Amino acid sequence: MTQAEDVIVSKQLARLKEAILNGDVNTAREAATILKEKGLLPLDIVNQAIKPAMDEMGKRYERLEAFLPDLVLAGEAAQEALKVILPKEGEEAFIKGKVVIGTIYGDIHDIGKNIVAAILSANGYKIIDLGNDVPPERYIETAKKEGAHIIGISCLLTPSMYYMRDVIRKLEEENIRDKFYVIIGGAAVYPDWAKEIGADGWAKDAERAVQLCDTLIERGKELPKPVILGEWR
Amino acid sequence: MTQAEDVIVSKQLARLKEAILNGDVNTAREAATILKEKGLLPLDIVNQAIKPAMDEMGKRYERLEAFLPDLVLAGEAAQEALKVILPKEGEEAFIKGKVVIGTIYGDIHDIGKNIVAAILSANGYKIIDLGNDVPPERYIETAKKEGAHIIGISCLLTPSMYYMRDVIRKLEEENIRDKFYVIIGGAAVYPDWAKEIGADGWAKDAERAVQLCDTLIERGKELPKPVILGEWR
Amino acid sequence: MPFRELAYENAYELAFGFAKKPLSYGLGLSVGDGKVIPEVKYLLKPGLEQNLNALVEEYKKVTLSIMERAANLGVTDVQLETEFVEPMTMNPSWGAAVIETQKEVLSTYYERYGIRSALRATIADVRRFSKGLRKGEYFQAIMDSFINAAESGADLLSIESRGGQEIFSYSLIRNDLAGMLFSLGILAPRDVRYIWKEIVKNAKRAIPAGDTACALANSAMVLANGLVNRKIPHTLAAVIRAMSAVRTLACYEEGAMGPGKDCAYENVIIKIITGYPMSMEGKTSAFAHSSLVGNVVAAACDLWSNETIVVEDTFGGKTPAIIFEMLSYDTALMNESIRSRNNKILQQLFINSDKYRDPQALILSPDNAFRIASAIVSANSDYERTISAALEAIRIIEDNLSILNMPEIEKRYLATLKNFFEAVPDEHKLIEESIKKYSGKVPEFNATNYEL
Amino acid sequence: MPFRELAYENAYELAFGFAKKPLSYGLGLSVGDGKVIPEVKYLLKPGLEQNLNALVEEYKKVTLSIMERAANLGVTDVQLETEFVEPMTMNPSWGAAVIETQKEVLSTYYERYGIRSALRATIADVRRFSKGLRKGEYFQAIMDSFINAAESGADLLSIESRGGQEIFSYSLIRNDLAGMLFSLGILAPRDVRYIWKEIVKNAKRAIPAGDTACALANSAMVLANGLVNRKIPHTLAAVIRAMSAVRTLACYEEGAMGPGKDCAYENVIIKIITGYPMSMEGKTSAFAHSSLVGNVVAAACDLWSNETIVVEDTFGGKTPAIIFEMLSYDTALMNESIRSRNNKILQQLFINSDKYRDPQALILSPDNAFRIASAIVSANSDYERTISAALEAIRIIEDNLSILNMPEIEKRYLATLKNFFEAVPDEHKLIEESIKKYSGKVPEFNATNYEL
Ligand SMILES: [Zn+2]
Ligand SMILES: [Zn+2]
Ligand SMILES: [Zn+2]
Repeated sequence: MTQAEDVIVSKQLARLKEAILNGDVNTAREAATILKEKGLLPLDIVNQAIKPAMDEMGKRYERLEAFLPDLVLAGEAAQEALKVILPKEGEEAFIKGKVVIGTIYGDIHDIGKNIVAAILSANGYKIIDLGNDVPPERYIETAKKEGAHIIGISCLLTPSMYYMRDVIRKLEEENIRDKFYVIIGGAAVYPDWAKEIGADGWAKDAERAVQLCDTLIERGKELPKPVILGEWR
Repeated sequence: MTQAEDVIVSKQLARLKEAILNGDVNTAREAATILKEKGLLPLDIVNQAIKPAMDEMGKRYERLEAFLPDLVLAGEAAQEALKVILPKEGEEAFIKGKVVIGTIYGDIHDIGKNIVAAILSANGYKIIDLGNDVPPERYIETAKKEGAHIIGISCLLTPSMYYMRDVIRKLEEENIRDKFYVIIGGAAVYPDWAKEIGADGWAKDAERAVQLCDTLIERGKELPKPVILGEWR
Repeated sequence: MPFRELAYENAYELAFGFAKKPLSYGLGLSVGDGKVIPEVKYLLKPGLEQNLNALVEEYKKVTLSIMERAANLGVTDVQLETEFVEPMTMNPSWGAAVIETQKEVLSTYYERYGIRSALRATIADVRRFSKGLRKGEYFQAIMDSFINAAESGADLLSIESRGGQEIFSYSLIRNDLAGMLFSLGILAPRDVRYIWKEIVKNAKRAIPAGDTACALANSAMVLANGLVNRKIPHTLAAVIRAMSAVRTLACYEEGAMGPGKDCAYENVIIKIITGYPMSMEGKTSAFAHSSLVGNVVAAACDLWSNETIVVEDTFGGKTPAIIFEMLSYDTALMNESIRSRNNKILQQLFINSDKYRDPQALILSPDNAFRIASAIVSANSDYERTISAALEAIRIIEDNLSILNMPEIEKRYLATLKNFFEAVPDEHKLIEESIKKYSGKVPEFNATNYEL
Repeated sequence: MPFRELAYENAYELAFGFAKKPLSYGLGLSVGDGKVIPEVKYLLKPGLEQNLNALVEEYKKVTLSIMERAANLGVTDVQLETEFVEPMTMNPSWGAAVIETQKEVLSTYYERYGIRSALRATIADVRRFSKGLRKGEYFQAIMDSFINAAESGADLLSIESRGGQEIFSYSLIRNDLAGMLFSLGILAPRDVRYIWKEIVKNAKRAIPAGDTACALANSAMVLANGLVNRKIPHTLAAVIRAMSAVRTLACYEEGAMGPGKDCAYENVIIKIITGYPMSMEGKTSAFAHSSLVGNVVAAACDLWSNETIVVEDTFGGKTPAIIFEMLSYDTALMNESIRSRNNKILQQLFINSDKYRDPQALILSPDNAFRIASAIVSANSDYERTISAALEAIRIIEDNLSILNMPEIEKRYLATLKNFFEAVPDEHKLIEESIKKYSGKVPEFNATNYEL
């Protein structure tokens, strides 16, 4: 790389980082495209711009210098950049894992699930979002078809909690319970519910959902389940 | 019996009934003694004085013409009369059943248990009262020794509820679960708790505890358990 | 018939226990006529909706536990709300059986102890955006449920309708103010008007009572969370509440008559406009969700509710009976203040104990709610009303900035809000842009659901 | 040192949030000094007392959930009460570990958000009548628990001592008034004095706070039940409450300094006599038990409590955090009334909304509590005080018969009560007769437990 190109690259890295922090999808896409054209490796772009931006946003959020939508928008800008820089083939090598996510049957409150999906995806997970009101079977069909690592079930309404159990029961019936980690969350479900239905994890909020997925993917086999991250309110 | 004696008998029956209604133990004992000396059969005394008196008291209580202590005192007077008229030998023939009763370990609130004991006893049950703070084993030892039909466990304090379950578990371990009906009650335990621990019955209050014992003794074998009498508040 | 004027001359006139248009219904109940009445709501644990007999039996027990508590406490006026869960709504005859049984219990207590009572049936909005909001199996199930509930003796009919929720959920977590305005100012009122016209038609002897922006403004309130754990700006949640009053008002313009539903915190504004009695919930709804408006909303209530509580047997009795006891002491306090003519003082205490806790409390304080209500009735369309409500809420927060204890980031956000609402596109343009923007991007969004 | 005078000149002087002798303790907390503070109590589900780590962890979670809610609601003053269950009391080091952990959490919130707080440790009275009330393993466990709790940072020490309960339980359900008098007027005060002398000795840096007639008067209150399901006369329950004030007062005469414990409804009377701040509970304690005095007792409170709630995770959060939210809105209302100098009006509303509901509410109304307090301090011994309290309570009920809505049977019972208390034996005679009467008959009764 020439020195002039070096300057362009570091300018665009800064621009990408800034675009992510601003949740500016278009600028993020542009900067990422230039960086790719300049021949930067995807991993370098991730490590030098995308990850630092998301970490910075996480800190701002914690310090109440940003709100949750800022986090979601940053995540979407980061995702856009990732889309540009990741090769179509072998994309798998760059993702931490695949998560099938949805709000359980009978429940149409999707805000929590949407937040988790956005944040997970910004943190390197490939998300297959089934939407709301998802029947138990659909999680399983999709997880099998997509070769997912994690099934994430959200539930805001107490009466729907019981359908979560059905997902796990059906996995057991099909003898594929150990093929997927099942994680649960949402206003209706507390840590003990994860234990009761035999889920693999529970997280208090979207940020902890990322940690939860990381933990399960990295050393899920050795840990006692469920893994509980955060305190019930 | 002469006509004069006839008059004495019916006078003393009325006196006994009145004494029970007044909770007057001494008069009840006197009247019962006279009736016994006059050769009246125990069953006649029960049917003509004791039972009508207790029924009448039950009605008064229901109509809020009497309070619970009136019921307890009447029960004690009735018991005193029964003590006089029942033969030492063959007493068994005159009692409906034997109930081992106590407030469970860790709980020293005995008011509810005392009420139930008094009312059951007035209604023809022989009561073996273990007092308060009774360890699970003691119910079983005593029930075996006394040849009891029913084990009654009372519990006012939530933290002690779990010891109730131990009574049933220990019965099962000894393979004598079907030798006794286990009934539970007290402010801490609601109907579902009876179901959860596998008890045979739950009653809302002392009066229903009598009905519950009657029901179990008469047709306990055929009924689905637990038998629930009354509504949780 | 649009409201063009306020039912109240000024904020001071607004009182708890008194509505300009009181209602009489049920077993001798009078609402908004000089007293505040406890309204208790409960949610059965899941599982029972599989078996009609068990379901009816459980509702009967709940009703008995509440009425027995009322008798034991000497409470003379009681309202119950039965919120249909989805399976009950999908099987309208089940809901009917529940209502009938509950009303029988209420009659017994009316005859035996003279306890006046009524039953509100809240039908679940089971509609799926993908399957049509205005027709089809789900829509029909709702209407059949209303008809059945009314025929079985329900005194009041309510729903938490969800029109606009698909766009709202999407835009709220992306801070997409145009999306929120599209949802609250265009989609939601259109849906409310449509569904309430139908409900009013089907109400029969029951009173079409009212709707709530639960799916919208309460989602924002829950995300806003507390003073420490705020996930979205509280200024935004407050402005959304003000805006949501327009869609809730629409049901009354289509024939609903009150009492409004408890979880519609915007009811303070609605009462000022309509004069209808309102049910409200505050501190006692903490089993359903936390809020920063536990006292202030009592200032305008005619019924005082707990939002909901999961039915369980506990030490102190059945949970609905327990929470009813708490409500009844609160209403006893309010009613004693009315009797002794101290109600304006008590009302002021309710207001001032919350008013400056949070912008959400600030804008629901009667004086400020009055300003928002005035802004709403002065505007012409639902869309303009929604913008006016937002702008007025922003102005109210600005006017009180010095006394509100808010972090800097909230103050900066308020400027963002103001900039947006001062330069909104006109209605047609927003519709056009939004349809283009959200079609495809929000899979559940379908403009034909709103005849757009 | 016996109280011979009242701390208050008249009933009107009595106020919530103000005590004649305010206290400062804990992390910056001032009690009875111009505001009412929420005091929240919780009961773990059984099972955890088997494992120290799990137990400590669970109490930590409970404490976190409450403090986080306080921060989110902007509540600045909080008191927690940890009631030791039996296994915790029997293992004093466990209680110490719990207290220490809880205090750490409180410190964090004090430093991070400036929330002032304190922790009350209530030790279980695990004594067995058959094994000695004044010595032995159980007595020692209690004292060790007090010492450990104080050393680990508990700010307040309390107990619900049970002296006299054996005779009370027996006599209450037999309407044996002499037995009740023996229990409340002789046994209970003797036990309270003995155990509190010991507690005061062992309190170290903690404040010996106060006792409650929970095992006695609250048993009667629970049996009295509601207006419909009354199992014992409410006139009796009311008179028992008045009598029970004498045994509770005894702890303050032995060195306890308040704040008195929440479930001592007799604290209205105690506050008038001692001037110490008092914790009280009313409507919000419905998860523990129903009562007919949900509002009236707030008239004299300095801390406002929920009695207890079983810890569970629910929809709205952990139950202690939920009930804390409710308490905090009630205290916010009271504190706003103090700020705006409307507190006498609000107090009167609390009083009048309950006063004539039931004789139990009537005698706890400040004016009547003042009469009972005066009767108590004018008498000479605990025994005579108890009789005076009963007679004054009877007179109060008689004075209000026409306005109290009581069934005939209650009125007849009142005459029975009056006849008894107007012709009671002298103390020595009652002791002699009672020892004779109950020895053997009440197996748990042992006169040496009271050095009689
Ligand atoms: Zn709602
Ligand atoms: Zn107690
Ligand atoms: Zn207590």
